[in-house]
Amino acid sequence: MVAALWVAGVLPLLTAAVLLALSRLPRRVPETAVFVISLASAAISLVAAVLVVWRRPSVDLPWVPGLGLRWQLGVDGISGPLLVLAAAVTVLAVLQVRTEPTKGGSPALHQACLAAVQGGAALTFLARDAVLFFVAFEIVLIPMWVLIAVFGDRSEPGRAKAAATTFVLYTVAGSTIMLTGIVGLVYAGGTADLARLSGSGIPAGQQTLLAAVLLLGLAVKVPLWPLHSWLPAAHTTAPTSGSMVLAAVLLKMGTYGVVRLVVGPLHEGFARLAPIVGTLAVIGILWAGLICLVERSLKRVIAYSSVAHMGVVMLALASGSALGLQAALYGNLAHGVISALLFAVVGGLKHRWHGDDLQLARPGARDLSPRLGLALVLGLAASLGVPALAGFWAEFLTVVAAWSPADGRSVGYFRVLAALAALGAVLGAAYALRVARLVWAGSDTGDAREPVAKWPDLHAAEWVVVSTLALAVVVLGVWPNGLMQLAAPVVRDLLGVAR
Amino acid sequence: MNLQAWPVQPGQLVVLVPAATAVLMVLLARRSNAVNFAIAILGALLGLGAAGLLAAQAARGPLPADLPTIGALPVGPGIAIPLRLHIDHIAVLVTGAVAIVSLTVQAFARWYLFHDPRYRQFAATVALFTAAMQLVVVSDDVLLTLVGWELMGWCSYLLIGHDSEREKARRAAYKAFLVTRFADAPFVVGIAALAVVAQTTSIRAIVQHWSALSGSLTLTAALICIICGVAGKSAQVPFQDWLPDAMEGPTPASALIHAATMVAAGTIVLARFAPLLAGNGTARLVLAISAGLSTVFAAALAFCQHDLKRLLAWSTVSQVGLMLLAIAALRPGVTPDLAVLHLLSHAAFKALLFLVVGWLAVLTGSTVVERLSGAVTDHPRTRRLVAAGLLALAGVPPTMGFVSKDLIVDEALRSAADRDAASVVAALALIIVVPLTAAYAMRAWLVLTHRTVSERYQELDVIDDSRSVREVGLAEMLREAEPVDAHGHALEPAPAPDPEPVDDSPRPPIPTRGLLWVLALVAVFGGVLILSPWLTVDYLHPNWWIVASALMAMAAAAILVRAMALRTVYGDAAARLPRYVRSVASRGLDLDRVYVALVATPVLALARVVARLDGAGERGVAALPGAAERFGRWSETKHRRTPTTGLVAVALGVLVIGLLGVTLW
Amino acid sequence: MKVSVNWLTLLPVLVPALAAILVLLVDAVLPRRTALHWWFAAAALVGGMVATVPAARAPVRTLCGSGQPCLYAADRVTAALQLAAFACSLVAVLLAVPVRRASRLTAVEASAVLSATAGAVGVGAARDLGAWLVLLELATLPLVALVAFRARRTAVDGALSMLTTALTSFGVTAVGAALWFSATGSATFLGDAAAQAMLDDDKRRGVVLAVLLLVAGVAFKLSLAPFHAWTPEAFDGASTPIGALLATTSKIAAVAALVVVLRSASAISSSTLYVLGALALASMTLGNLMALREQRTLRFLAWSTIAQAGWVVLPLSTVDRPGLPASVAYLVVYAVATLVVFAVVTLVAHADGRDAATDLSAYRGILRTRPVAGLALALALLVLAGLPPGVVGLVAKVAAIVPVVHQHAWWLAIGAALNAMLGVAVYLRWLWLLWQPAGAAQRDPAHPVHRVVVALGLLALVVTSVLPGTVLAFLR
Amino acid sequence: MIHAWLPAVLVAVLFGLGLYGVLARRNAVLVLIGVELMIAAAGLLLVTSGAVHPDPRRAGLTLTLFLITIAAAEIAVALGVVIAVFRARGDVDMSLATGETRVVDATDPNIPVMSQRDGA
Repeated sequence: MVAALWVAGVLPLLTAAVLLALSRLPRRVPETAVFVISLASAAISLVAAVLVVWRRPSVDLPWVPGLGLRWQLGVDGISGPLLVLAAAVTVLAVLQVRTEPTKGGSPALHQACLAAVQGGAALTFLARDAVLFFVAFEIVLIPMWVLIAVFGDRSEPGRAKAAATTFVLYTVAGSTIMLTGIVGLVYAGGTADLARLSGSGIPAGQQTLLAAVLLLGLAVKVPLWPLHSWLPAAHTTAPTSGSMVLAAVLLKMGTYGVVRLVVGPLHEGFARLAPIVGTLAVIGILWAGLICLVERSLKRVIAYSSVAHMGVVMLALASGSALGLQAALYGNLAHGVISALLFAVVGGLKHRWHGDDLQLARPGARDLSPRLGLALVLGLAASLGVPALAGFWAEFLTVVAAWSPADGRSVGYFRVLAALAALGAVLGAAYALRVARLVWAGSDTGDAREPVAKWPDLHAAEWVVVSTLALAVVVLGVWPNGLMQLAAPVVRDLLGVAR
Repeated sequence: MNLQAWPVQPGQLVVLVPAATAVLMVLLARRSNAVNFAIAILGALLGLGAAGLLAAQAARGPLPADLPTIGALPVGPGIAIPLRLHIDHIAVLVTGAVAIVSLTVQAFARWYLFHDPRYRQFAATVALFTAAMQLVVVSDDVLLTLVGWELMGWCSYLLIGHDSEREKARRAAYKAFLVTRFADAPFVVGIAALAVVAQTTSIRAIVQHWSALSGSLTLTAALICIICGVAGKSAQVPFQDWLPDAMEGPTPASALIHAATMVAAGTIVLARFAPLLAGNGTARLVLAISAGLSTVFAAALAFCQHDLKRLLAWSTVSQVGLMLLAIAALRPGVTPDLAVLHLLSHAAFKALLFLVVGWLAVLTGSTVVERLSGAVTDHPRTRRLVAAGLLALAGVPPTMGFVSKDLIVDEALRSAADRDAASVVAALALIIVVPLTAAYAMRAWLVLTHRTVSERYQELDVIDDSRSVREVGLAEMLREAEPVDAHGHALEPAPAPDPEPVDDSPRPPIPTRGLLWVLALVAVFGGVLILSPWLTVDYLHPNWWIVASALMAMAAAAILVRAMALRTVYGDAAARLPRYVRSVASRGLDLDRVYVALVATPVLALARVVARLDGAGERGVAALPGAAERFGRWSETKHRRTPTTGLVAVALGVLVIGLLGVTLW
Repeated sequence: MKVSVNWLTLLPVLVPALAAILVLLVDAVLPRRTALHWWFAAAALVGGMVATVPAARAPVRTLCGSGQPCLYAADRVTAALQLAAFACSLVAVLLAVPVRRASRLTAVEASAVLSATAGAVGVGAARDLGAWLVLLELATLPLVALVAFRARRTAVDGALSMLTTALTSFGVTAVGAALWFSATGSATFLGDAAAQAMLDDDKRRGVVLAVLLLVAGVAFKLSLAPFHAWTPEAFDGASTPIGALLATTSKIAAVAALVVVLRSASAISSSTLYVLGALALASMTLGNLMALREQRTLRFLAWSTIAQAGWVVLPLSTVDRPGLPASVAYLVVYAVATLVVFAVVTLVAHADGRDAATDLSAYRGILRTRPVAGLALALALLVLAGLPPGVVGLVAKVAAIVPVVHQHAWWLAIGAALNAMLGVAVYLRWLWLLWQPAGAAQRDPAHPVHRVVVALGLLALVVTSVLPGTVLAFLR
Repeated sequence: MIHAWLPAVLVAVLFGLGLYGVLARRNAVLVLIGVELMIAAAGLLLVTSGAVHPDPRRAGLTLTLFLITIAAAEIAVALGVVIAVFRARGDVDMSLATGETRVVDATDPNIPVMSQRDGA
């Protein structure tokens, strides 16, 4: 079973290396071979991830003795689902690349980047060592940078590179600040073991300081308002597969970090900062929601909606109760699936439209390509929190959690936040339906419609990608218990020890 | 048949069957309409069967009160989310009504939307809608209630926006969802507040917990929040405006939304919380004011509508207001069964009316007064159905509408006698609305049965023809002209009398019409339900004075309307009203513009400001590399690349370091 | 006074020093054998490396007077620095082998390289003020000469700039040394003389000033801002192998010298050492900002060196015990990565002409045209930026930040974090070019020696990235 | 160091003069002289301190000798470089940027243009 652990974490990185080497060969490697290799690797690591979650093996090997850095890998109920999500979304992203012709570079490089991102994310979720967590956290940056800069939207010269660089710089700044926090945490806690960190009684004052530094760093990745401005540009320019991975994998790492490094070990410090975090989260919800009402670019709308959703997750975390933590974890996962779905659909639309400007009048997607339309409307519905779809549970439970924050937080203030978050949900509906109205139902006003050339509807691989995600959205929405039960013991541990 | 031993109880089936139907239809969406219809109708029948089983179960003995769904959510200490169902007699009745209406709508939709390319989506949405409503009805968990509640909102969005080629339909759908969602924000907060203190989301537990704290301010606030949400879904003041716009949806959708499901859901939810409301005068007063205003205001507007479908829409607002008034006038210890009774009767007659109007609209092409005027006369098949529906709507004895409404009035007046503020408001509103209802029902009847002007002219033509003499010229006579009589009329053997005109106008197939007849029968004779042991209604001691005076008022209103309708072109009593009144009323008093001005415009303006700020922030971030580069360039000019500047820097560095070191120490 | 001498222990210094003389002798006997000199120098450096091995296993010391502490001492950290210095010089020499140059100067150049290496190796082990000064200058002056030897216009300009700065710094260092002696009364960096002097109010300022002046003097070699101005000129002027030497061996010598001073001055309060922190931040910021817009490869590398020097010094700014090893660790990683970059630059310069290598845009598409060199360059840049897949660079940055955080010097940590971001921006600029489509220029095959060096460099980077422990083993 | 104030002042003055010389002179040779002054200051300080701290190894004096030796070596290298510079560009002016040449007479066509960059 330990092998599964390594396969889940390291195989994608090896695949990335192999693909990178292949892409440098003087002779062109057939595209199909590249595809098969990357798909096989992603699928195998998905299987391995499932096995890991099921059997829960763990590994502990020294790596850099001087720093006390160890290969300490394992999963629990919080990281397991994220691990599987990362692997699954990568499988889909690999498929997605197949449907959209790669522009700007070789397919091998594209797939290599995806594999590397997956490897980094998997290691992030597998890491039980705080410093290893950081190292894994950084792995995803360069592949993502290449994905955006090299394979990104070429319509405006230089934009892709600028967006990619902004993304990397923002994230590096955040993660290096996080590193200082981690080092401080490890020093104060006396151990780098994430599981044991939450039990180490760090004095309250120091907790606050460490929590502030860590949150400052992680807020970039989450992203928490006002540190979100890298996100829209990155999403808009990234290729579809990149957007999917960015939304479904990378953003999860931020919140996961908050749970692992801040909520657990720095319980008191986090409690002191919770009102600030909650406030920023709610501002983020409203802010992003408002922007989505007037934003012209469809991809940017989806990107901003990510900001809003992560705001919900952060608010739930800030509430500090077991309910809040569950809501946050669930919301995190749900957002991963939903935004991956939306980006897959929107990427397909952009491809067919040759642009994603919402101001242009277009015929409705529901008639021209029913599958695409169905997937879009499903994604939007999930995003606005329609029940029986993934987005609902987190949204409602967050309001409940914020209404009754854990001890040490101002109840009155959090209730105001809860009410504002509920209002934010209205904005969420407003912008999701704005998109539905313009894109799904169509924005052309002429009743006598010209016969429009049908776009190709979703086909083959694209349809597999979209329908899998849609299925996941529905399953998560109808049956939330499984995941919550998985996380429940960990949540109790995280909060119970500190109490 | 031992129902108790089934792995899936009928109480769960009523929700599961329609939901499964919807899923099946989505999965098989590429198949033909016929297959789809088969699934839909089968699903609806099964759903009805499940409701029937439930009723059978209830008739036999005690219900399995507590049913699990997906299992409790393990969300840790502090709160329990059991997610269970609770079946009581109210639930049994309402699930039955919902199942019947749903079945009728499914059957009717197949006919109504026969050529519609989106029929499949429509049918699936209707099934899902049904499931959601059933969930609300049988739910014992605020979270489940919210699931059904929001799901209905979403389905209503899909149904209203069915004809999304039309901008108006898109807008109406958007508006409906947003308004209800906006009202849901306080609703969510309200149930969260209740659940948090009770530490559970089970409705019965919440009610039990809070009953001990009936005076608490939190409770009042939470209840008002919930009322707010109910007002949104049920289109009560101040959220009423989405409902008439929702008439952009196909008629079967309107029937579903208005009759048994979405707008009535508010009544069910409030009925669940009735014990808490009964003890809380403030919340009831708020409810009474909102519902009272709605019922009167909507009835008045209904009278003025130019479009009969919108008339029905406003009447829905008015009727739901009635149900809510019944709850607002509740005294402690009294069950909200009256409201549920009215819900049932409203479900029957409103579904009937909508579907028949839809039928007529297919025949005449529109639902405006001009087109529908005299439609019933032209198409006598619809006559009895319309009559049954309108009579029940007006509350003419002995229809079910009469029974339920009269009992509400009775109850409210009784409570008002106790000087309960909410009841006084409710009673006032009821007194006004009873004749108003009769008036608009009468108006609709007169319009529909109007013998149109063209028919009258035709009759006149026949009379005139016999007298007029046709000029016949010589030339015509020389030609081989038709033989004519002395008057110049063609000398033909008297034409064989026309065969009895065959009414070959389109009509729904027989089973569908049968279902309509079922609805009509329920609307007329459903009043007997008060005799059932499932409803605790005090029908034995009616105040005959009240009954009589209400009937008098209704009769007076009807006569007045008849008088007004005399000598109007379309038999429309409202034509006597000034034109601007009618046009403003048809636009719902232009409240839409007020909404836009008060909410939409400021929010959009704010959004633009925020977007601009965010754009500035993003540009600022994006400009940082440029700024760094500029700094680098500036700094490059300072590095003159000469050895001397390097030396100056060294010297400065030594001095600064020395100073720092010595001083810092 | 009797001083015991263990020649075996002194071998690491003696081998290159004697080899430097020997080269000149050989040249006198067999003139104009260019390749021979370089290979001889390489052999000597390998020999020096071998001689260092005992010190790497266990601390060694010699030149011990009776009852006096020893004047030559090398522990694991020192040995690591010595090994690194040898390795860097070796690579520089290997890079220089194929480079065409005036043959009459080869012997002198080889000799200069060897003597600079001897200085770099010795200065870390010297515990005596005089030897320290001599060896420090021995590590510096040959380099100035090496830069000047290229005799091109930019080279002499660079040499002049470097020379004057070096001399001034030496003046400052000399005064610092004199102050040290006058304040502590000891001409060695041994014992607790400094600690004793710190107790005396009168001498305290003297000691602090002495340490700071010594630091300022060495800071020139490390090219910390504001002592950095010579760096771009010298890098731009020197031939690329010599540039590699300047960027690595010279830095190693400086750090070795600094380590000697700071070890003996550990009694000085941390607030004074924060001056080092300020220097580090200033260097990072300035270097990164300037590199952000630099178009010429060698100047870019110079600015990068300045920024990296900031990272090297960062952990030293704490008196924390892990500070020294962390600094050395970072230095080693930096040296490896920088050498690889220089190797690639040399390879390109040698194959396509220097003009083709000195502009950043020349590296467009190198990932396609020269995959191995391109990958090596990319990985080296990533190591310098501290981003995976250059894991070792990242781990080194972690190691550098750890002592800072342990001291709760949050301002330093945050400043460093922001500079990490700037650094990434710097290296991504170059990295971006590697992905770009290449121009249609004719590519000549690279010299085999260069190819081998580059390939080995790539291998080293890969191995150390997978197993960072191999480089950072002495962190404990 | 009660008796050593006079040498200390002298050291400061010498160092300051040297530093001034380094900064103020544009001719490289004069800069070298400035550096020599600084080293002389260091030597003086060493000698003084050596007198104050009696030491069996005569460290102060030894160090001074060391310094003088190093200084000599430095000057040797430095003059070599200066000569190389003079050969390469005809002057040893330190205030000229890299690649820049002094303009003696703008009308003289024989003199290379200003700011001419060395290609390599």
